[in-house]
Parts: sequence; C-alpha cells; structure tokens
Amino acid sequence: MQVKEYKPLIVAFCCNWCSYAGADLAGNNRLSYPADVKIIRVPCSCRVNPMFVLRAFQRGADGVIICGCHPGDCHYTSGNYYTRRRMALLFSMLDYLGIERDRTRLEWVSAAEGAKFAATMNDFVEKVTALGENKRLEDLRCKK
Amino acid sequence: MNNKEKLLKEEILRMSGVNPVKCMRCGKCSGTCPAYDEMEYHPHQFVSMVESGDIEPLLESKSLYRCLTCFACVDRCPRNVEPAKLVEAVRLLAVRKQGANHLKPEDVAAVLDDDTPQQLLVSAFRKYAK
Amino acid sequence: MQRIGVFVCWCGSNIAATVDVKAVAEALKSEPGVVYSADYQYMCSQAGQDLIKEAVKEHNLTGIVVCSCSPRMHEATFRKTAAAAGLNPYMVEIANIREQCSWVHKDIPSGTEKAIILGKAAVAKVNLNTPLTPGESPVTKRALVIGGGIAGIQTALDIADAGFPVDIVEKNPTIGGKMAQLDKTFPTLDCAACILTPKMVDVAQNDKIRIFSYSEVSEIKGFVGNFDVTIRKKARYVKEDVCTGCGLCVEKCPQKKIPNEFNLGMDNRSAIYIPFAQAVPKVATIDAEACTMLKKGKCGLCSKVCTAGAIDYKQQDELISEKYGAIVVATGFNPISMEKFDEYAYSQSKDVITSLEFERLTNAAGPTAGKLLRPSDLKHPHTIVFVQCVGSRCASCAEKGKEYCSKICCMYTAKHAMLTRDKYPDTDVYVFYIDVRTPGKNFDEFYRRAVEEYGVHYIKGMVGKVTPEGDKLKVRASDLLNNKQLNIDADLVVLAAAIEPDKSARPLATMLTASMDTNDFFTEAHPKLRPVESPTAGVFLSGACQGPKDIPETVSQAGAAASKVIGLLAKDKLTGNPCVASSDELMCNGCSSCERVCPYGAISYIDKEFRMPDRTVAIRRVASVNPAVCQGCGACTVACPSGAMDLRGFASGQIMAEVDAICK
Amino acid sequence: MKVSYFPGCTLKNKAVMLDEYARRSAEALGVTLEEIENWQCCGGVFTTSKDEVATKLSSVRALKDAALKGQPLVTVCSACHNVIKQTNYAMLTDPEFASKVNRYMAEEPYNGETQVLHYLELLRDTVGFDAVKEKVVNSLKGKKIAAYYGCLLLRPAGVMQMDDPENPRIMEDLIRALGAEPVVFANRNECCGGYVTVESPALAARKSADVADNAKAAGADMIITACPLCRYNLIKNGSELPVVYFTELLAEALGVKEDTNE
Repeated sequence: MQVKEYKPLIVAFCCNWCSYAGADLAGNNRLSYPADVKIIRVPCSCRVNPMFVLRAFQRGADGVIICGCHPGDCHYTSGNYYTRRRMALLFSMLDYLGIERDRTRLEWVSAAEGAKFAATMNDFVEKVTALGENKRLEDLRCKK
Repeated sequence: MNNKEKLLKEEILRMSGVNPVKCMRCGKCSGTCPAYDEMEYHPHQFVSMVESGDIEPLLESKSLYRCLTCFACVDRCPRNVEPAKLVEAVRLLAVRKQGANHLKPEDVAAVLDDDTPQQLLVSAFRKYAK
Repeated sequence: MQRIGVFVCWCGSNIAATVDVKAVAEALKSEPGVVYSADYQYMCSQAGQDLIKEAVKEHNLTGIVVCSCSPRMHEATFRKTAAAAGLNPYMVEIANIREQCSWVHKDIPSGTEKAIILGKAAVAKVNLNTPLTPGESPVTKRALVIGGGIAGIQTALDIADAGFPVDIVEKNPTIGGKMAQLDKTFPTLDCAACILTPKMVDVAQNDKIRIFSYSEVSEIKGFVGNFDVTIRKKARYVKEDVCTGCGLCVEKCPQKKIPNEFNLGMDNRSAIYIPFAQAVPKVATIDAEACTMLKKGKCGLCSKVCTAGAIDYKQQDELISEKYGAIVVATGFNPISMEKFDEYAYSQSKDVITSLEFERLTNAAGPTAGKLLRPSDLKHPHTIVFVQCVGSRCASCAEKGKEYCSKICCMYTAKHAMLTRDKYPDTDVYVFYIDVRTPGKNFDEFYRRAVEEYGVHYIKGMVGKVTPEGDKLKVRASDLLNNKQLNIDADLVVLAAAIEPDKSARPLATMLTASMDTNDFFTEAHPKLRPVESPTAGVFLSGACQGPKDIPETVSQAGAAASKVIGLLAKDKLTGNPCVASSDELMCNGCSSCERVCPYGAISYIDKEFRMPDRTVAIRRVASVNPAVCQGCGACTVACPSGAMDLRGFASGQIMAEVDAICK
Repeated sequence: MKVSYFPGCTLKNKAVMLDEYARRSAEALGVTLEEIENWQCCGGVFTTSKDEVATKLSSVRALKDAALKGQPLVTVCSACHNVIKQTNYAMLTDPEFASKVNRYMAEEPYNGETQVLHYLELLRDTVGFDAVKEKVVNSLKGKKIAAYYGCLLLRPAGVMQMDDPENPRIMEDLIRALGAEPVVFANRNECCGGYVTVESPALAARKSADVADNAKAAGADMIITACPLCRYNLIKNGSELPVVYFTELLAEALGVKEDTNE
C-alpha cells in the first residue's frame, strides 16, 4: 500500500487592497509557494468574521491565515486594527480549545510585498505540516 | 566594536536604562550643561561614545567627577535620552573598581569649614566613592 | 437555482502550461448550478468575450464564473461583457488561476487540482450572488470652504472659477489667515501682502463666492453631495452691509488698550476695530469683552460718530442653514505655546519672541512700522540669535513639544536671517540648527546665500538656556562641530516655534466624521495617491490642516482640492459602489455596535414601525446604512452580534460557501 | 492634621533653623509634623543606576514607616525630598527594583504607596496659599524676594511633578501669599554647583555666582531657598544678597520666628 504524502489544507483570507495584490505580485514574480494555500478575497481583513475561521477548521482545514494591510495603511483607515484585536482574542480562544497557535496566523502584507507573501506562505505551510492533520475541531459529520 | 567594548556598553546600558540611539544629535544637553567647561568629554559625547562602545576613555576621564547631576540635560533633551544617567553609570563603573575611590576620607579635612552642611559630605562620598 | 456558465482561460500558455484547462472545465461541469462549461485561449479577447455573450444567450445563463487572471486585472472587463449580454454585472465571479495558481505552482497535477478547487469556490459563491444596482444620489452644486487663509482663498477661487458657488466660513473678522501676517515670502522674497491682498479682493468681488466672516460651523449633517450645514454668524455689533469701513469709530473709540491679535499682542487696538487696512470684508467689529457700551451700557461713542448708522449694540448671533455638495477643510495652523519651553525665557523677557512675532516686527504695517526694534526698549538689536526646532522633533514621551518636523522653520529662519543682514549689516546673526532641511525648488540655494553672501552664522547645535540679565540675553548653546559651548550676549532671541493644527480642527473633525492623526492633523484618504481627500467621502483637505506646509505647497494642494470638488460638483448624480453593508431590520436589535466601528459614519439609527404577529404595531430602533457613504469594508458585519448586518457582494453566506467549497 | 516628617541629617546639624521654622510654621497653620522614628540619612543624592539597591534602603524604610501610619511623608530639605521621591517613584514603577528592595524589608513588602510631599506642596495643596495668607501677621510687603529652586526640587520633572520645571511658580505664589513681591530670574532653576564644590571649588563658585548675580540683576533684595547646600554654596561664593531658608520667611510672616522658649 502506498502511503499518501500528507498535504495540509490552508485557507488564506486576503484583503482586496494590500494582501490580495501582494499575492498577485508574488504570482507576477513567479515566487512559488505550496498549492495547499487557497485564497479567499475579502474587501478588508476586518470583513473576516471569526465564524469563517471556525467554519474552516470545522470543515477540516489544517491552518487559517488572515492577511491585511500594514497597521496605519488600511484602505478603510482602521479596519485592520479591528482585525488585530478580534483575531488576538479568537486565536487565544482557539489555542485554549486545542488548535495550536501555529495553525492560525495574522500577517500584514502590502501590495508591494510579493516576496513577503510567498515567504509567509512557505513558512506557514511548513509549520502546519509539522503539526500534521487537525482533528481537534473537525466535525466528522462533514466528512464524506 | 570589539568584544570587550561590547560587554562594557551592554553593562552601561543595563545600569543606566538609557537607549543612546534615541539621540538625534541636537546638542541641547551640551548647550545647557552648567559644567561643560570643566569637562573633557561633554554630555553629547557621552551619548555618542557609549553608543559606539568608546567607553575606556570615558572611564579614565575627569569629566565623570565634574557632572553636577543637575538633570538639566535630562529634562531639556527633546528625545528623552537622559545623558546624566549615562554619566552616572560610567562613573559608578569607575569608582566600583578596587581602590578607585575618587574621594578619600583623608581628603575631606581640606574642604571642610564651619558651615559645611552634612549633606555636602554625604553627597560627595556617594558620588565619588564606593 | 442559478444557471451558471464556467469559462476557463488558457491565457496562452500562462495558465495552460501548468493547469490542465480542459480538466478544469470538465470537473466544474458537474458542480451544482453549472449548465455550461468551456475553455478558450484568451477569454479577455474580443472573441473570448463573444463566446461568453453567446453562451449567456444560448444557455440562458444567470451567473458567470471566469477562471482566469486576477480579478484586479479583468473583473471590470468581464462585468462589462455580462452587462452587454443583458446580465447584471455583479453576477460575475473570477477564479484567480493565473497569479495565484499557474504562476506560483510548478507541477500540473497540483496546479490543476488547485484550479478546480478555486473554480468550485467561485461557483459556490455565484450560486448565492444576487443582482446589485449601484445607488444614486443627487449632488448639491455648492461647496463650503472652512477657513479663509491662503488655502481656503485659493480653493474657493478655483471652485468659483469653474462656475460653482462657494461659501467661505472664517472665524476671524477678516479672511487672510496667517499669510496676511507675514512680511516677505521665501525663496523669492516678494511681499506677502502684495501677493495675498489682490486674491482677497478677488474673493470679495467674485459673485460666486460668499464670505461668512466672524462665523463658525456649528453643525454638519448629511453625506457626500448632500451636506446640511449650520453656520453660526457671531454678532459683531456692526451691520456688515451698512458699514463702509471708514474707520472713524476705530479712531474715536476711547477703549484703546486691547492687545492687538493681528500684531500678536505687541501693540494695542481699540474695542471696535478693523484687523488691518486690507481686511476683507472691510467692516468694523466690536470686541464684546472690551466694549464699555456692551459691558456697562455707557459710552456709545462709535454709534454717535458713525454716519452710516452701522452700529447695532443689540445684534445677536445668527444661525444660517445651507446645503452643500462638498466641504473643504482649510483650518490652518498656529505656532505652539512657548510656555513649556521657558529655558528660553519667553515668558521672562519681551526680547525673546517667536518667528511669527518677528514677522510682525519687520513688517511695514507692524507695531514698529517695519523697523527692526526690540520690544523691550525699542532699540536696534545688534546681536540676534535664532533657535530652530523649538518644540519640533521631540520624542513622543518627552511630554512637551511635537514629534514631527514643522517643515517651514528652516526656510523662514534663513529668510529672517538674510533680510536682517541685508537691511542692518551691523547686526550679528546666529542660527542654531539641528539639521537644515531645504527640500524645495531654489530652497537650498536660498539658504546657502544666507550663509555665503549675507554672512549669517549657522551653528550646528542647540541653545540650552537663555538668561535675561540687564539689557542682554545671555545665550548658552553648544557648537557641536567645534565641540565648544558658546556664551553669546544677544539683544534679541527668536524662537522657531513648532506649528500645530488650529484648535478648531478637532471638534470640526468630529462633526465631519473625518479622521485625524494623534497630532490632530486631518488624515488623507491615501498618503500617496489621494492626498487631498479625507477618507470621508465629500470632504477634502487644503493646506496645513493636513500637515505642515509652506505657501507654494498649500496653494498647490488648495488647487488640487478644488479640482476634486469640481469633479464632484460637475456630476448631476453620484453612482455608488453597490457592494455596501445593509441591515436586516427584522434581526437588528438597535445595539449601536455597528455604528461605533464604522469609520465613515455611514450608519445611523431610525425608529421604524413593525407589524407584530398579534397585529399590533411596535416602534423599534434599527440600524440604517447610507449606501452613498458606506465604502464596503465590512467592519460592521463582524461587530453585529445578531447577524443582522451583511455586506452585499461579500455576504457572510457567500464567503462561508467559499470556505466550504475549499474545505471539501 | 498630622503628617510624617523626615528632617534629614543637615536639618539636625547645620540647618537647625530650617527645621525649627518649618515645625513652628506648620503648627501655626494647624499641621503637626510627626518626625518618623529611627530615620536614617537619605543618602544625599539619588543614584540613578538601576543596580544600586543598598544605598536606597534607608529612604524606603522612611517611606514604609509613613505608609504604615497611612500618612504622607513630608520633607523640607530639597535633597532629601529629591532622593526620597525618586526612590518612591522607582519602587512604584520598577518592579524588578522593588522586588530586590523588598528582600531587605521585614514583613510586609512596600511598593511605593506613600505620597511624598515637599513642605511647599504641603503649603500649596493641603493648607492652601489662601489659608497661609490669612494667617500672616507680619506682612512682608515691600520686600523683593527671589525664589531659588536649584535643580533638586524640580528635576527630573517626570518624577518630581511638583511644578513646571522651566517656569515654576510654587515659591513665587508663597512669596505673594506672605505679602512680598516675587522676583522671577532665569537662573532660579540652574544648579548652584552642588557637591562638586568638593571636587572643583572654582566650578561651584562660578555656578553660584551665576545664580546670585542673576537674582541681583533682576532686582531682588534677598534669595530664598529650601536647600542647605544651595545656601552654603551661594553664601560661600560671595552672594551679595542675603540667602535665607524659605521657612524662616514663612515663620517671620506668621509671627512665630522668635520663640519665647529660646
């Protein structure tokens, strides 16, 4: 029997103005990162409801990363400050529930930081891979 | 900066709690220092020399004993660098060495007069001796 | 159920080299709602777009998924295509399989697998898309400029020039602002009054411009295109339309010991006054705090001498309501108080002055009629010390001063030093500086001229203490380059005080819901690309209210703000972004959480009648989003505890569907 | 009202009258200065280095003594006040320092709870200058008095928090309350030369002369101070104006200068 190589499932929320553009720039510069990362576009990182993160883990994601504009650079002035506070609380609660800190991440990536986007994703995937599959929050009813 | 200089610098920064990179080189500390003329190294030089690890010459310098600790440089510094605290840390490093007391009890008689307040002797010993 | 068409683009080999496009098209065919799936070499080409249009018609599509490059590239293109085919443009979603897939992944199997997942997520989203129509709102074709300094004057003139009516609200009795107080202007040394006062006259004579002097904005409601503003016109006890500005009342007024604000208190004015000869409007104002008639009911001399009968001791504040389409903030700056910097002895000696006071001392209309005489004994000073950066560039933790560079001081000090040496060659002039900052056209040349041709002593170092003794000011300072402490006996010390936004700016920002930084400067919508707009739609920034600025910069920003206003007022209707927040009134519990997080003030609360199950009618407080003001960030959707608030185009259900599709 | 009182070494020796006038005036104003028991010398100067612990213990003991009584700790001497206030600030804001110190403290730890007041602050904030004014029996009207603060009372401003370090007014307000005319002079917050008089008498002489000359040039007839070392330096270096303790002036105005028991 062939043992299938473990591939983590990573959901990335990227704000439309900075991080999504940063991801595009990583593509323009052909900076590779694992295909395990799937990006969802949101207008602002503050659009990310903690529910979305919980839903991803419930549905079997192994890691969730949220990327926004650098503090002070938010297209909507202050959205990323809300994100920073909300996610600090959410991540600490998830930690309490047994979702390791390395499975969640909040990162500031500007539209000019294609290299940072790729490096962040490589690092994040590596850390999540090291942790292995996330079973703590997965709702088995969601499994096919 | 060689290793010895690095260690000395770290010790001074730890003792004083001062961060010399906050200095923007305006020279207001030296512009306001009442003991300036008596000092070989001036307050702004203490800041830049500590930053570059050039501490040996400061340890040897008489300037250490001329600072009045009047805090004019501390209060007037636009960047909150607190040069007086650096001077104090370097001086302590100097007088804490074996036999390096700058003021010795036998020197005191010469400066005493009928009105000398006790406070003067106490302060001087605390500043100049271990 | 939607009828969705999927269109997979090869992008030549850009996508097709790493992603098996046929496999993607095939795999997505069986997704729920998908009725058609195709691939093509260049979907964005005319032929590709035609393919989409035909498919829409042929298969009766209600939604479109394009698997192609980034939506930042061609989302607009494909939305137009959809609209041309008769679909709502917001029924299009893009799966980014180029920048975020084919270009960053190497092998075909994983690239193809990811492209399929991204496609599935897009399909899941489109299934929940609803047609969106951008809202429209009318535009009131009138602009309000708050502040009548050079920034406000230039903005108003430019807007009026384009044919739109403008109102200027100025809190002082005259427009002109700080520039009216200046003597000469750098780096050309032309006289400030000579270039400013003609502009003030232009404003007065322009029939598109109304000036509300001695007035303040007291209330602002509404939103871009539709502001309702209340202006409080303070009682000046003189009928503005009757007064001829002859000045007889000023001459006869017995109360003459009031410090003259225009000359910064260096001389006195009477209780009824005209700030300066070229004031606009040139009408008198009674200072109610100083007038004997208003305080004690005795005197009335001004009324007796006024042949026009313009004096009205019974005048009251007047409230004026007006509608505006756009608002320009031009509230300007002031030098900071020197109270906390008394090591320079500002409060102890009349001969320690600020640079603005120096301007008045050298101005022909100033307290010394333009002769440089020191205030204490009116003698000619022979040694002058200029101190730079007083209160600028201080550490945030230093408890006094400002963290920023005030920008204009290096240049005006060079000007003061040069003019002094030019007019009084027997005067020694010292300038103590930390850095000399001269980034501007002909600026550094100007400063070098002060040093090389006029012999101004520039010394790198800071003044530490000024001690008035006898008729001298003993200046103790450091000369860093010569490693010396200098002791200079000066006759006059001039402090380049940091500048700060006018105190009226903070309450105004609250009224406008416009954001400010920690220094009370207004923040711009984008520091590089939208420098004259506030993040609040319809509010524009002109001059030093946004950050320290010299006159050329202020004037260019004023023009830029005017052009933005003209661009807005030229429209008859404003088309909004349809991806805005909206609240489900049935779920909203009126808690105000969303209102508090909204950076634009787009959310307000209304009382709404609800028909209850028992057929009674209840009135509940619910959130209401103004779509013209909402920018669609979505902060409120997360803050809402009841889930009533959602964002069109990025609805919670849609994002959740994407998450589900990815995590399958 | 009762407050804890730390007189300090000099007030028990060379500056007995600074102490005596302070006590009599306080009594006249309805405040009792309770000298704390077994106080030890404050050390004269506060060593800013973070690793100096032993030299600050005596100040902490005095502070703790006041804390146990729940009283503010009042000092008159500028140096004692400066040392004790800075020590208290370090106990309050530097937990590492506080924990080191508390290893030397018996029983309950101390963490900077005591309010440290200079006698001038007691007059301004507790008694009130208006109340002082009412108790004046010998108005000092006509006297032009220069208040010399020196460095210790005001700096570092963030710690001392007594008054504006560059433009103080607490002593000027007191002078006004006593009926005299305050003379503001620029060098009132400059150093007299302090302890450096031991190391370089010439430097101290210059600094003292700068202060005294500036006060004279500003038109004062006398200088008042709260610091025995300032007074010593000014007089020793030839101040043309008389230099007296502010408490002496206060006692004079309140009519308690001449003690009947003396």
